[in-house]
Amino acid sequence: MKLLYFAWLRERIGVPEEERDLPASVTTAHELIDYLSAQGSAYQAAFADRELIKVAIDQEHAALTASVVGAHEVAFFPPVTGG
Amino acid sequence: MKLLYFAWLRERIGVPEEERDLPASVTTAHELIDYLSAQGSAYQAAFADRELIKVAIDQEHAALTASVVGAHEVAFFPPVTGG
Amino acid sequence: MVRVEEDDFDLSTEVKKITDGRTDIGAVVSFTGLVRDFQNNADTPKPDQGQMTLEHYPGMTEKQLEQIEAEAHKRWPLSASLIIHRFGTLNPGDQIVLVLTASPHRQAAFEAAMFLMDWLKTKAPFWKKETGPEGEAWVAAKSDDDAAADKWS
Amino acid sequence: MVRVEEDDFDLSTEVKKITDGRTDIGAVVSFTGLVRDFQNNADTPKPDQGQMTLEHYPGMTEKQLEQIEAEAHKRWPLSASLIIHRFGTLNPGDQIVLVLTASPHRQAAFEAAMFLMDWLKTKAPFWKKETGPEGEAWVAAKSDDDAAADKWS
Repeated sequence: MKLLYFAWLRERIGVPEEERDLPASVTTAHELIDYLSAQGSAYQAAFADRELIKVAIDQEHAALTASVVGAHEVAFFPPVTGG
Repeated sequence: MKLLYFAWLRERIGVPEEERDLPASVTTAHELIDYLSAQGSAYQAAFADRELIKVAIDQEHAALTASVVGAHEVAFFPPVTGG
Repeated sequence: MVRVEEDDFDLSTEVKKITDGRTDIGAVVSFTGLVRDFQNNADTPKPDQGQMTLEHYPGMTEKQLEQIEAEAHKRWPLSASLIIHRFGTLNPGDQIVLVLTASPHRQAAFEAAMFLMDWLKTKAPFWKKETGPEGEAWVAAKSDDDAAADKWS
Repeated sequence: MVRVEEDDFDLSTEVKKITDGRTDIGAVVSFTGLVRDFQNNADTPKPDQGQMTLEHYPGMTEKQLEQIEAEAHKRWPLSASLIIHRFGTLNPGDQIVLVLTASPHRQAAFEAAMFLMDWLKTKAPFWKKETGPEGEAWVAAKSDDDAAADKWS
């Protein structure tokens, strides 16, 4: 699965994107965050405040409870501030 | 008193403006219309449908019941259609 | 600022005049009114027809527009504003009116521009006459313009 | 039409592209968002500071903006529309975003432009970072933007 990070999530994690093979136990965005948070202190810091984390699954906004099973691309980012 | 006419009122009356000395009995815009309507068929035709007549007294919108006593300039016109 | 003139205007030029050298403006809203071809439902469009002539009340027009603009500045925190209204003879597609509002925030700029247009439609002394194949006709006022203006009072 | 680009845009040019050769458009509304100097309340303004960098999510951005635009065309009778959003490094006073809506009637053009901006603010994946005298900081989202977007749903 392709994972993307934007804004301060990208800065804290240190990479804009990465490819990861996920364990079958990871089915929702929440579980994906749990899994990534266990991948080191950078991830832990990035995902510490889950209230500030938004997710897009295959380039569509989604809830953290949404399924990521079969997704090609999952992106994490803070609330958007364009316009 | 300076009287001005716009749009189809101007066309029906045949002049864009005129200067008139009014009898003392004319105190409101309504009375001014009554007075002018008696000044010939052109005026009568112009003022026939009073629902379509708007008035400005000294360049401010006013009701037909408003006083014209002491006014320098009274204008009659149909509802505005700019913009 | 209020301008009543025969000449056409350029949107970018007018916006730049308002925003140049300022860094406190976050939002600029413009409304441009264009002459629609009132015959465009006809089976055979007549390209030589469809002109519009705008008559106005010099003196009162400027006064009314300035009052309308002052009222908008009272109601919303505007950094700047501009109203241009043309008169004379115009063709389909021509620009008739421009309303520009600038504010730190978008909501104020949007609302003030809507307010200016709604008030202008019912208070600015302009009258439109259309020239069509059957001759000339004065445009009738629309009751929904009155309703639009009333909602601000 | 949707464009996501680093380059600046010219308002008149974009409006002309939409209106040229058409005589069915009566109203064009534009919203231009500008970079405000977020330090302009400071006692000593620092002219070398105040830059803003806009990061976005290429691919998703275009997709979201196209969805937002399609939704506006479903809700209002629009003749045309355009959304331009810039990314990269911008200075105070620079243009960030343009929303254009064209319609036979003004109410539709105004409402659609407001809708597009409200939705864009909460759905388009852009993030602003400000560079000030104390370093860099990501701009926090505003809850009133969420409220503005919610009122359309």
